[in-house]
Amino acid sequence: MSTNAANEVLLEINGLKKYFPIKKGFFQRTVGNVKAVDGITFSIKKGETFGLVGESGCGKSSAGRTIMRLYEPTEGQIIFDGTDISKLKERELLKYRRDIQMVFQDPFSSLNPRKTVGAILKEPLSVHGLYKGKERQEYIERLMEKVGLNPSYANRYPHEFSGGQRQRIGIARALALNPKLIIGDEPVSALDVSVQSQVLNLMKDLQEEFGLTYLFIAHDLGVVKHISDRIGVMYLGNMMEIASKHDLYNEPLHPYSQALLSAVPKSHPSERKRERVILQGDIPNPSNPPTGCVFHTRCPKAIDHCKVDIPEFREVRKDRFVACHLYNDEAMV
Amino acid sequence: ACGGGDDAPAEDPADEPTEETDEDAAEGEAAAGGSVILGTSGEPVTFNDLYSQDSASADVIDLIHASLLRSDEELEMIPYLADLPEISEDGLEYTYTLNEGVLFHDGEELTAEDVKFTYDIFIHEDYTGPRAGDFTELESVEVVDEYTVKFVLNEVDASFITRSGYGILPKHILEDVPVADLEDHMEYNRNNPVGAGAFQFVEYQDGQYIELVAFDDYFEGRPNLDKVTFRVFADTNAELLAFETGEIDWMILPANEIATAETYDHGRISSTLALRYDYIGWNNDREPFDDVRVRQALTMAIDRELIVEAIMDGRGEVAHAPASPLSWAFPDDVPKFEYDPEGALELLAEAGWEPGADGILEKDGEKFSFEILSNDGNVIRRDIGVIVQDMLSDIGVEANPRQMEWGAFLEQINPPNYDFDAVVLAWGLALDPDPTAIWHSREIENGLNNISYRNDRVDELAAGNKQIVDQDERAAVIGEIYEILAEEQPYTYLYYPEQHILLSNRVEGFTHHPRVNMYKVNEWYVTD
Amino acid sequence: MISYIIKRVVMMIPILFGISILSFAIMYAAPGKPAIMNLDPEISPEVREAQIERLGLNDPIPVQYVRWLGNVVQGDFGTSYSRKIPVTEMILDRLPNTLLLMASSLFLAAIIAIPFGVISATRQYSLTDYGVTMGSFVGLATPNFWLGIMLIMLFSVQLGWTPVGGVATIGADFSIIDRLHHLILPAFVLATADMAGLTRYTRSSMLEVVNQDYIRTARAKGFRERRVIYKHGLRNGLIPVITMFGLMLPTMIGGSAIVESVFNWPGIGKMFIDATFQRDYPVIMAITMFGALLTVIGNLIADILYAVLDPRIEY
Amino acid sequence: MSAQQQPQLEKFGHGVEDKQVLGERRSLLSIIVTKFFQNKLAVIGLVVLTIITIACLLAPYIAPHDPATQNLRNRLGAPSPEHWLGTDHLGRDLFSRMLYGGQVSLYVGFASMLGAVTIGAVIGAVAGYFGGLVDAFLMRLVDIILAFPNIFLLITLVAILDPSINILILVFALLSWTGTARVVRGEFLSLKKREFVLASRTIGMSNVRIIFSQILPNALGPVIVAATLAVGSFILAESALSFFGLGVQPPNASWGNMLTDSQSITIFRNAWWYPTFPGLLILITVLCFNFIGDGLRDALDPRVVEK
Amino acid sequence: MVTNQPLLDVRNLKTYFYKKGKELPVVDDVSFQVHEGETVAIVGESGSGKSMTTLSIMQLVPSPGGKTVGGEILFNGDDLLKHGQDRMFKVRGNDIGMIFQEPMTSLNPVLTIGDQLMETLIYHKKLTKKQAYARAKEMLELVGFSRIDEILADYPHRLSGGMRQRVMIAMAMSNDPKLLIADEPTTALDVTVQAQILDLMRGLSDKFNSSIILITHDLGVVAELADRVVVMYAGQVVEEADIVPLFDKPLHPYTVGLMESVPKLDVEQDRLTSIAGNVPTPDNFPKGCRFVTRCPLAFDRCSQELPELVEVEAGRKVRCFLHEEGRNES
Ligand SMILES: Nc1ncnc2c1ncn2[C@@H]1O[C@H](COP(=O)(O)OP(=O)(O)OP(=O)(O)O)[C@@H](O)[C@H]1O
Ligand SMILES: Nc1ncnc2c1ncn2[C@@H]1O[C@H](COP(=O)(O)OP(=O)(O)OP(=O)(O)O)[C@@H](O)[C@H]1O
Ligand SMILES: [Mg+2]
Ligand SMILES: [Mg+2]
Repeated sequence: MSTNAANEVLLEINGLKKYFPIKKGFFQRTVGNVKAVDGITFSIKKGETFGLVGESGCGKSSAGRTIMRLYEPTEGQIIFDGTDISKLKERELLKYRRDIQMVFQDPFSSLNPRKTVGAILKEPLSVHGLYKGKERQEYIERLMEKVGLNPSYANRYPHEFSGGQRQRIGIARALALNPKLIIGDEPVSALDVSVQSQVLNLMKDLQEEFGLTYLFIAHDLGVVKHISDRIGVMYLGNMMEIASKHDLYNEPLHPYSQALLSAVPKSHPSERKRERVILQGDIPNPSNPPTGCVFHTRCPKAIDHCKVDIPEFREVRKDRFVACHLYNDEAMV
Repeated sequence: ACGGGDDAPAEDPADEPTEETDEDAAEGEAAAGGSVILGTSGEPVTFNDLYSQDSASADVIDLIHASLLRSDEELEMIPYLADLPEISEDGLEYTYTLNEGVLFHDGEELTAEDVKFTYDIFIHEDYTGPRAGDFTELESVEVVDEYTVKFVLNEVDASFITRSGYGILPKHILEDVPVADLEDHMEYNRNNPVGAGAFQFVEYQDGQYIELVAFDDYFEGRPNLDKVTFRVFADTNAELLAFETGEIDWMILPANEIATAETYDHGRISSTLALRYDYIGWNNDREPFDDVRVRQALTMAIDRELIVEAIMDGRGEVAHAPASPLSWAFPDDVPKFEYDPEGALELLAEAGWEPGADGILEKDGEKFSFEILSNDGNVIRRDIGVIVQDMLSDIGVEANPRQMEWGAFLEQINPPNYDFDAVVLAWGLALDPDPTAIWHSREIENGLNNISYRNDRVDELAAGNKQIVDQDERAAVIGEIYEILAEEQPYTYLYYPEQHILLSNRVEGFTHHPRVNMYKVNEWYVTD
Repeated sequence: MISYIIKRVVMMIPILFGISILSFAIMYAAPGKPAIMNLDPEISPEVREAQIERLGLNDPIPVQYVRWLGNVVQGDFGTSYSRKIPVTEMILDRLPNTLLLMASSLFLAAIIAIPFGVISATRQYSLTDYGVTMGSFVGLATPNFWLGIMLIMLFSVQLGWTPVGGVATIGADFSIIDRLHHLILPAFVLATADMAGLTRYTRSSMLEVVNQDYIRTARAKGFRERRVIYKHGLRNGLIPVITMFGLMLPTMIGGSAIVESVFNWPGIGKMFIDATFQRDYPVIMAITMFGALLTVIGNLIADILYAVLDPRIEY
Repeated sequence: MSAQQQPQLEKFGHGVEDKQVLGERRSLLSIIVTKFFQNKLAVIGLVVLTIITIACLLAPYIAPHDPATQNLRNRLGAPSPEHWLGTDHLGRDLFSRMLYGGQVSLYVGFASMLGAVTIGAVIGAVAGYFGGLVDAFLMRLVDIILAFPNIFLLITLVAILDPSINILILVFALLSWTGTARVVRGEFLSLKKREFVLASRTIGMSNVRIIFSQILPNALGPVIVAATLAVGSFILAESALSFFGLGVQPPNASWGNMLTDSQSITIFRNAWWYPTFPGLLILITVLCFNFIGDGLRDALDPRVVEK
Repeated sequence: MVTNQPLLDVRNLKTYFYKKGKELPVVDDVSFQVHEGETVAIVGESGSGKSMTTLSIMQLVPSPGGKTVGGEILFNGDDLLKHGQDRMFKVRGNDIGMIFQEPMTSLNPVLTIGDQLMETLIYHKKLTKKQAYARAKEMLELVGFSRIDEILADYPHRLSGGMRQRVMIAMAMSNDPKLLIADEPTTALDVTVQAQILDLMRGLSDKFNSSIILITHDLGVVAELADRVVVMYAGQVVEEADIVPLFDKPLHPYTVGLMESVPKLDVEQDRLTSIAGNVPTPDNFPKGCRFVTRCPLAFDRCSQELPELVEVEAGRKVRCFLHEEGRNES
């Protein structure tokens, strides 16, 4: 989709890594690392929605949280609006905290059960000293209206709301600081389909209204496709492919992308018998990833080369990035 | 000697030889055989009389060991291993003649060598036991012949004869043990004590029991009983219930359980005055207790009759002097301060104490308020504190009872701290009534006179009393001391308590001695 | 597993070390002196001073600590001030009694509490459940010295079924029956509080388990309730209960002090109390260390059992 | 998609306005209270405990006698119109003493609990929130204190520190915070990973504020439960220490030392009222605390509140 | 495929919960049939009563609290509700096998896979250990395991979600049940693993000609696997149809909304259609049609009366006034 006005890059991720040390024993020695994110690179333009898909445990959330600086990055750059925020101290970061916000997956655990909705929405404002008194109250009411909640619910507790409504509260909280980038970590996966579509529509509306940029994490390919402009496919901490959604869904290049797409159940019974790639085996352990291409253990098209060499993540066609030896011969002009 | 606590050390036992065995026979039933189980509330530490400090040890020692002399139930020294000593004219030499043919439990004969061996230890520079102070006057011990031993003193000591009650150790077993190591020589002291007493040590099961059997070759004749077992109890309730169920035959009965014991058909209670008195000590160095009138008034404000009634079920006598009626030195007549709260108030008024606005006495703006200390774990003393508080509050004196752990308690009341107002304690008395150690002002520093009592006349009288050989003369001197002490009330003497023994009806031949629990046990017999 | 155990055993050392320093410091920093130093005031100050010197009590506390530690490392806990016998000997003499009492109590607590807890959980809100709940709460709330005396009065005095106290009939030959006879009441009293706690714990653990998915699976497989509960539920339910056992050990040593006093049971609990009152430092230290050791061993055993029962735990 | 459906589809909203009416209004507190009041035992416990507490607090007004006044001529008097529950071994009125003793026992229980819970909550919060070395260090400390045979340490400390009520409380608190610390730490470990805490961090909230305003209120449930149970256990512990003469010291009455003072065979036989009433009161009070704790455990269970 | 007597005939099933004196009709008058060899999908949003319907069939409704208060469950013509629990012990795990949504928690963590597989065989089929072992191996092979001996000796926590779910299937299938109830068998799994499982289930049902009740909220899964679909909303069946007609032409507004609100891979949608509001909870089901609060086509009658589930075509039923006889516009 090319609705985005400017082609300016808002967020640029360069070789981002996040390792979680595995600690053991009395002295908590580090005996290994879970390589949750193992060097990913991508960028998001202003006003764009970048989708991140991949199977459970592939490092989507870790990537999102590291970009959010909830986790300390192990390596790599997070360039936001021209500044590398990957090494900023918490106090210097405060300024960016307003610009990057997050919507979480679990509508139950993402809201403090002991606080009213009003209090939850007030928090970001009070931390950053925005608005005061009545003005603040009005702002919160507007915010609630924006996400389709009746402002009279402000003094209710999260447990009094349904999942979809809670997710709206979460979105309102993220919006409160008027951010430029919103990272959605599976914001709709826990919702029922009918509610999911409400929330997706809401997010789209808000994007248009406020010119937001989204990093949208999901495992549901339908959802990602619906909301994203470009999509990155992750596997075991690595980025496998990045492409515009049309390119990806029409012609996935990476064998993993192909398998993933073919595994999605068809939307009509008549398409039932279509050929699909069924992957064998399970995702390897991220603390001990396979050598070479991390996907080679399950790849139906793997060649010997894959076991040894790590494929380079490169642009094989215009705006199409793939990490796969099968495309070694293809070259970008 | 005097002890600080309830578990104050028992003194040297000195028992009387058995003249009365015939009498027992006359009663007829002294059938040999059988055994008794005795309740004891402490764990004995050592069976060596030179080092024992606790009554549980003393009880066992009295069965295992025999001494030169012993005291009878009238507290007179009477012959035991030896006859009463011949004392030289100058009073510096004591010559004892031993019975012949006395055997230790291992079959060796007890001779003058053993006596010398034993007493030499007391005056050895490496001696670490508690009794060195008793033997400062002893110069040397000489073996005259196999059965005759002579003690040479460096100074006349009228009380020396009471030191003849220590159990004689077998030289042949212990001569190679350095004196410095003897205290910790548990191989003998605890595991294999050998003496010449009526019963022979068999076994000590820590925390459970001590078993002794009759010594066949006991020089006074084989005891009637075959076996005596001490069963160790941690808790009086358990001990009493064990008596109730017939698991034990003998126990020391606390006064507050007499009512229960009286209901037992299978047991009887024997009571006698104990050789001790209980008191409240006033810190004579501290205001307001430095004023004799105040002390007298306090005594008058405390209804001691009622305390005896409440604490001891009425069994005991109100005390007026720091002595025991059992002692030959006990004065016939001393000043008495009977319960008289009115009089107390008058005296206090004389001393400048007048009731304040809140009813509490005041002098120079100071309230009459003080702390009355006792050691925790001792319920009776604690209750006395509480009772005294209540009684004194009637005359507008505020006494706050406070308990302290024994170790900390002693540290606080003893030198160099002397940090207390009043303290509830008791003295277990020695056979010899010498008051020096408690009342002489030089003892303030050493500790026993921790209430800091100072009286020149008392110092003077006390200093010379041990040199007076004649008992009547000495009694007069000591009597004068008592009179002064009764008048000046450095303590409020509370009462002379009774000791109660609960005894199974199957046990006969028991003689109740005021300070020796295991007195003439060889004469006991059982009727079943 | 073996290496895990070894590691854990090594880990105990700093803990025990910390405990020893702490107890040593507390003990010596406190006012008051060992009772032997105060007992007979008739002992001349020189003799007393010599005694104190002999025991090394005049040295700076760190020096005393290092000396103590040095001896302990060689297995020597010193000699009791008041009893004059080697502490090791004293403890070894009485330890078996305490251990017997504790083991029986644990056993008793387990065999009574676990079934009650399970029944209570499977019949939640039934009369049985209320009964068990009530009973265990009462058990938790009863001061055990009082319970001890009451039971003695009832069973020993009134009914004459059990002896008043002690470990065995004095003078009788060893017999298991006699030992059990003496053991039953104290073990029961010592067990009450833990029994009650354990019942509650088992109940809530089982309640949790009964709502697990795999229990539903077992039911869907057509197993009868008994099999579902006991084969599929109990083992899972017991896993957290097992850790309780480890935690119960130290409280038991504590509780044993009271029970041992009431029942005249010659164990180390009673000995500790006496030692405390007499400031018998070597004994206090030894028993504290022993108690601590027992605690860490208890925890270790609990962890090992945990691993044995729960295959998810891997070392 | 068949053509006929199109008109229908138009009619579906685009989901921005949420028309859903919420269910009846129920605050968190009312849920907890309702849940608590469903537990009969807990309610009984609360009622009885309230009565006991109020009675004790009002002791100066309702006690028929001065608790310290003795009548040595009426020792161990049976219950009578003059002395409703009889008298003790010094002839003091048992009922009055129980009221005053209750003040002390409850004070010891509550004050120790407050101390223990405060220490435990702070240490547990710090350990759980910051993790890493801080956590490792604090948890070793907990291990050490837990590995102390508790009652031994208690006895040693109380014995050497001279048993006054406040020392007793101090020692109880110092020895008993570990349980709370562990619970709080556990709660913090799991809560700090919850997304609402992450959300607080994304808006730049400070650690201190996160700990106190976000996490602690959520960790409070188990703490309150532990605290309730602790009060009962401290009352029991005081009575156990009294057994060794180390509890609350006379002339202060506490239920514990009253019960201990009555532990004599003669009193059991001849004055049953003396051990029975303080004993019963300890039992009932501790029972009440346990009932309430149990009720609170269910009522405060976050699963109940959140779903 | 459809034979005369259905294997399972659920008639007017009512399962209520009782909470604080309130009656919660979580399954309210549910009827449907499952024929031999047929795969029937029950779809609906969370809380619509799908699980409770199947748990009622198994008579495993959580108790106390829940109770089946009415209706019939004819299994092979025999009303399961008429017999006591004893009968159910023979049916469960034997004639009817069941697998659940959560593969991670539905296996007993302390028993080996082998134990759990063999247990049912020994219990129901009275096999010896050896026979059971052989059969267990066979089943694991069938669900696509290699290294079978190792797996049998292993504990569940060592297996991945997909593997566990396959074990669950093997377990449910091992007694050759006539009916397999799968309650959201793939919801917790990744798409690639879901594809494996769906493939497997299809293969098994073809191979053994067993009937399947498949519960899901994922219409894609339904499209992949089901022969017939039962759509549930708020404890009631709102539509029942064969798979293709349903996807071609959903009748009930709820079904329509459900199908339209799912983002699809093959269709470009700028905006999703959505159903306003949320699923009502059983304690405040609206009067009349339960969908009335969210239905864009609702009219007065909908909030007054509860529409009946009526057969509008052969094998097709709808609970909607728009499709009552005579009103049916299609
Ligand atoms: N805090 C953490 N400590 C250690 N390991 C972690 C942590 N968070 C995530 N991991 C590990 O990192 C890997 C990637 O996890 P992550 O949550 O980023 O995956 P994901 O793609 O978001 O998966 P899902 O779809 O299940 O949410 C996983 O193996 C996970 O176990
Ligand atoms: N134990 C219970 N007590 C009370 N109500 C319950 C209980 N279990 C389920 N319910 C209610 O019954 C209704 C139906 O639940 P059910 O589990 O059948 O829904 P479902 O369609 O399977 O949903 P999901 O997709 O979330 O599994 C829900 O409203 C639920 O709240
Ligand atoms: Mg994630
Ligand atoms: Mg369900």
